[in-house]
Amino acid sequence: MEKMILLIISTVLVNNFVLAQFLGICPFLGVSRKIETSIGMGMAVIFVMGLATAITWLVQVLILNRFNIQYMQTIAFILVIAALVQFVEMVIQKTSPLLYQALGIYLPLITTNCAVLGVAVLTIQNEFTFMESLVYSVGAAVGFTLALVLFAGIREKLALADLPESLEGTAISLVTAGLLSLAFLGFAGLVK
Amino acid sequence: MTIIRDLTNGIWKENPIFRLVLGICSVLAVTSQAKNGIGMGLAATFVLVCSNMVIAAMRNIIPAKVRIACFIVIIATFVTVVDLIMEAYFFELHKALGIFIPLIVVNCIILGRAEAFASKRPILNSMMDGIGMGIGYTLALLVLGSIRELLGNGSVFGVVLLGPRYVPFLLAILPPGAFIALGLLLGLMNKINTKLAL
Amino acid sequence: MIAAVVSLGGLAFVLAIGLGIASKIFAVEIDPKVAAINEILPGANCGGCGYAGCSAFAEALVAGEINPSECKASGSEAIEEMSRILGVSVEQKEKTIATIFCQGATDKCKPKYQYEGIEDCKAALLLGDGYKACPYSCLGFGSCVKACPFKAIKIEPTGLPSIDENRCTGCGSCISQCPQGVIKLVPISKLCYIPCSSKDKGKAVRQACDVGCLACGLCVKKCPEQAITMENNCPVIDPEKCTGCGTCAEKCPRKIIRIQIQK
Amino acid sequence: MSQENVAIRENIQDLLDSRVVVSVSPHIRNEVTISAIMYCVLLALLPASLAGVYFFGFPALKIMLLGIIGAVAAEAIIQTLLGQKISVRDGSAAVTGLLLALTLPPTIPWYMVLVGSAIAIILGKSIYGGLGNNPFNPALIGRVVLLISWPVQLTRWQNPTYLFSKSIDAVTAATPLAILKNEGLAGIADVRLLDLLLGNRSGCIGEIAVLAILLGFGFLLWKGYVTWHIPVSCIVTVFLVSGIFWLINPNQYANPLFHLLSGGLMLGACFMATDMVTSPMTSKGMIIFGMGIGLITIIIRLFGGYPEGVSFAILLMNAGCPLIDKYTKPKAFGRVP
Amino acid sequence: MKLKTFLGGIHPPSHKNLSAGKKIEEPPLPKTVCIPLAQHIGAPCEARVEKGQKVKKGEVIADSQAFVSAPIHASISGTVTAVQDYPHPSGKKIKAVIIESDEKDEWFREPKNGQDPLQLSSEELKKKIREAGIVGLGGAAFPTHVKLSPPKEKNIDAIILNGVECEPYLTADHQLMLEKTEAIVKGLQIILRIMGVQKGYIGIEVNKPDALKAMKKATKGLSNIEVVGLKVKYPQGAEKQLIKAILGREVPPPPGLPMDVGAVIQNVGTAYAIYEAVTFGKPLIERIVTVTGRGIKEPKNLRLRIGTLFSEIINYCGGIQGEAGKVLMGGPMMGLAQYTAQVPIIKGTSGILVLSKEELASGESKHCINCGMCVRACPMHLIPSSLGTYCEKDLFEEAEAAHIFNCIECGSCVFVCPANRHLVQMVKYGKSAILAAKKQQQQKK
Repeated sequence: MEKMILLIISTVLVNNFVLAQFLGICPFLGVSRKIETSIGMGMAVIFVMGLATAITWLVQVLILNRFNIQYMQTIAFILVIAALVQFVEMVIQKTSPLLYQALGIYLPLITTNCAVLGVAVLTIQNEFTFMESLVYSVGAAVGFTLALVLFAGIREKLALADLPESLEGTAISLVTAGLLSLAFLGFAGLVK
Repeated sequence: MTIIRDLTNGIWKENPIFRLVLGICSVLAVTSQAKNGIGMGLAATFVLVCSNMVIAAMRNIIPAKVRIACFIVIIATFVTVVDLIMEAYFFELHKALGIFIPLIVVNCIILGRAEAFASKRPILNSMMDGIGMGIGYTLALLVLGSIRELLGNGSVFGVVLLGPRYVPFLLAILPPGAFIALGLLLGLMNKINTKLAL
Repeated sequence: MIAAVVSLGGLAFVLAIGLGIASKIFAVEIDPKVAAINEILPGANCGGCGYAGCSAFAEALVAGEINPSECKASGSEAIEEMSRILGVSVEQKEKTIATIFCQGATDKCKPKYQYEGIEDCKAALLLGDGYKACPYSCLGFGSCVKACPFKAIKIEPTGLPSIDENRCTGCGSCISQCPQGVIKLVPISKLCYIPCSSKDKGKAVRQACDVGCLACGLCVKKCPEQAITMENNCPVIDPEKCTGCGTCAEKCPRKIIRIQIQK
Repeated sequence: MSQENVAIRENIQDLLDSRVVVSVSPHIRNEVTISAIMYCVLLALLPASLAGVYFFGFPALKIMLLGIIGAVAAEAIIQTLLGQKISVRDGSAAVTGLLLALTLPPTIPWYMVLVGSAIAIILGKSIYGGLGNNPFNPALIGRVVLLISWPVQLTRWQNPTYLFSKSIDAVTAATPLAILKNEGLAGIADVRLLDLLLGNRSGCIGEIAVLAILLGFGFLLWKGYVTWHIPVSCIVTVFLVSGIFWLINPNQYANPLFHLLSGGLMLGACFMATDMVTSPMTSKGMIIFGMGIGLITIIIRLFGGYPEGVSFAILLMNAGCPLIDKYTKPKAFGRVP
Repeated sequence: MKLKTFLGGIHPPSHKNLSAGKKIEEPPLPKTVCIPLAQHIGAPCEARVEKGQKVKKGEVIADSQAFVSAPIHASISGTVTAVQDYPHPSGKKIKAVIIESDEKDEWFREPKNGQDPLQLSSEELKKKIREAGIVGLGGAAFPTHVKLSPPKEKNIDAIILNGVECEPYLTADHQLMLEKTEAIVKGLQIILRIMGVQKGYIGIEVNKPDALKAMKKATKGLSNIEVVGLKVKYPQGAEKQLIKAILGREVPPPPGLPMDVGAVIQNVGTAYAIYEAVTFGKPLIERIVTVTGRGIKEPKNLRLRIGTLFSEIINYCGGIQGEAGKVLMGGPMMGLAQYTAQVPIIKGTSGILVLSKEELASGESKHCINCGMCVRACPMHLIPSSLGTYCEKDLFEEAEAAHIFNCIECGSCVFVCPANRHLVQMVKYGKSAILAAKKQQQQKK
């Protein structure tokens, strides 16, 4: 149990996926213009990441390890994730338009979100058990969401600021992400 | 002529990092040292060129409906090739780049170029586009890597430049430094571009 | 080797069948325009445009919320094609540029009072028809400058905006933002116009401004081509008829008519 | 009077001669301006600064001057480069410089102060377009960048040397919080709370004299430029949370009063967290903000890698400030919630 | 006991000593009056006279068929010299009737003591009020008979007379309350009768102890009228804040009106005008105006004919001393700045204020520093700083979501803003832009 809690703290705060490990920067910069959107995206990522990691973990153990073809990991994982996301998207678009409005529209963005593939690969590299993988992936997604929502708040404020012309857009977003990452360094050492 | 234009396009006008701002996860992650930056850049270039060529060659065979999936498989294949090659011959580099080599698969530049360029053009042009984009990408990584390594470690490519009295400015090689350095560089590039446009 | 091919092939097969079935069962109707644009978009779902993936971007495009060029991952060709589908690209007409129909610089058109407030023409107009003696004058706070997407306008030290002919694309963004309506599009090859927008009679104009059109009607009378008509105390030159002879400019008692025709 | 006469009368500005000012209401304002606030903050920092000079001597004064000069110069230079209006006169750069200096150890090399103040101004403020646009507290950006870049120099502490004492040899000594982190409770057994209150301990230049800080803050409160909400909620949170841990196991966790008086908590809560630009606007928001700072501070102090967490806590809550502002809007008059 | 008040608000220096306690004077007849045809909220009037026509004091010169309107009367006797566009205190040019005096000052219909108003029916009283052209004299100039005719379903249980006069500098209402105490109380009784309401309040800030005392004395023995002393704070005299202070009720946001919480507010000046109209049949052709400010040589409280030009009045008060910085119609917080002194007094003019250059608050406007002082000052509990920024950046959807139409433009936020931001101008601009856009949309449909 304690290990699980430490795992969560580690992924959410200390080794935040976006701010410390540079995973999922594209959607982090892309879907952070509005707080509401960022919350929707965050929820979608939490859902997909958990699901994808569970399935890729099974694929790794049941197929790749069994047939000793670990080198096919990248291809297998990306296929699984892409198919899964598309599948989920289709299902909720049909079954629950409301949920689709809230989460579904972010789903395509998640396919190529390197955080999803990254977390799948990392759980295998770290040799996590199934439960650990699940906790790790959800923790990572929560960390992603936390950073995303905080960042969206700042960007909403920056949208009203008088920025220097050449820094407008991605440039200032990156610097701000840097300063946010700086603040998150304070959590260093929280988990040894 | 068009071939040369395709080549130079990616280096400045549509530089994948400074102009298009695509695929920057790996850029931020690996540029704490110039050497890693170059390694990453070359690996991505290899994948970019190969996948561009293969996709251009197969552009009339691949059915439009499942093209994205096909592209991903092709790209993933080359990524695996690079992964294996690097593990075999450049073990240190492979270790330093870590997870970001498999993540080339989801790098937006590669899929983007495949879709926007290679799927519509002949092989030679696509190759040139791949090389140009690759060079642009690698150059950007090189610049960023050199600056960060110089500030954060006083050296470039491991060669000490700033002397023993220099107290390394660690921020540059820590995660926040990556964001801030790239952000400021982008701002600088924007400034240069507006100056050029005048 | 065989294991790899078989297992991956099998995996792909299962996934493909699953998706195929799902796409039949869960099919949702899509606007054909959105679908067509979706075809062109890179499908990389990079999020660089700020929308949640390519299909969201396509929807935003069709809804007119965004410009095709916002897609960073598409090449110029793809962008052109998208514009074609959207019907954004208009037929090529003669190039027009925005032109300021007012010459009431701060030393020519005296202030009515000292304005204090937001530096914005529309907001400044809340206070008694603007701070200038002529109620039709350009206020010079640069609402047009802010509106121009090409940075073609700047405010000169005289207090009037100037427009860079090379940068202006004639998009008209500035026109909709100008509360005084002193900006109009003029064909670039036939720059013939009378830079005043006052609807007042001669006497009021004379009191308010040194360079305003007095609506004396000399130009209307003297034009050999009958190209000038008087509308609301404001003469208008029809560029179609104008030959650029310059008679009007010569006769104008205030010498404000601009004739510049490229032959 | 004929119609003509009326028209002419209208145009003759007999009384006002078109020099009269016209603007939208209201036509009077009170005298509080940004620069007035900034200079009052400088004044409010005076007691803590003087205490710093008293305990650490002229090096402390040098660092403070360097901080102010560096910040003002950096702002003037960067605004010239960016083509912005130069606004160093409003005093905000000086406040940033002084606040930064007050959070530095008295032994820091001079050039680091300059680098820190330049970073504070440039990264913390100017690239966002100047005062009012910045999401993070500039002084703390400067301090944290220095701390993570040059950890050794930023944590080299010394015992007070006193301004007029005969012995000039500085004795290296860790801060009470660092001792707590490294040696546990035993290390701080002989630390007297009165010394912490008065400032007779090692630490950053401006953070040691708690009484002087409170004096300055009282001045700002009296002036009405800040409200009590942030510091009080922050301090109370630190007291309660550390108190709970202390009650659970007094042999492992320090006394809550120790937490209140040591480190940069007071300086941070009174002067950094209350920075108007980067803190919430409503009193409800301020209380949440302060509680967040207190909580994160204690978490970092008790469980984190750094002995002190106030700077990070404030920066993190700065990041959350837009969210807090968004969700703590007051109920508009007459609106049913 | 804690004085009644509302939450928020500011304490500007009052400057009332300039004209406080000065008896209401009547200057000589104006030579010319310019009477604008738009003097109230609602439909503007149409002229009923022509150029060259002779008119007498109190004669109707303009009226409208619309319900929300009030007729306009000649304020002097003489000849109509023009009906033309003329500068209006609002800054626009608006059609006005210009009358040149024949210096006889003859009544069209001499006011005389008629029937006891308390014997008349509610409808008769309201008709008299409309005929007299009475509008709210506090500044908003809403036609009074309309305000006194709320829909049946609104349960009005309180009439409040507004004697707060929270605007700095102005003393007209204060002086009126001292000199015409009985008449005002009678006016309130007439309103109570019209509305059939049991309870009337007179709200006065405690910085006018003499007026409070006089009112309390005048209402002694009247169990249905209560004089309430209020805390000195701006904008205590704003309708919604006054209701909150006296009754503890919050008027719902627009289109909510005081009557939605059962209250009707009338200015003390209006009550006085109602008294005069229904008792003597005197139309509204004059009002009490404070002429003050450090730019005026001799500040005074004057009884002025509607249509008198500012310049004439300023001359009567000794002219301008020093350099005039601003000329305002109304108080310094909500008054309208004028670019010419040739504008006329209208029914809503409570004061003429000439601020000297030294009194002007100027200074460069800077970016918002998020200090929250405006939030604490806002009596409507809005966030003025973000409202302003939204409007400045043309983000009108956000501005509407932030309740821009709740703003009463009292100016408290600007008064306290350390960054000198023009928040009220931004909000006014935003409101006008949003309304214009809505109008356009409706036309499209």
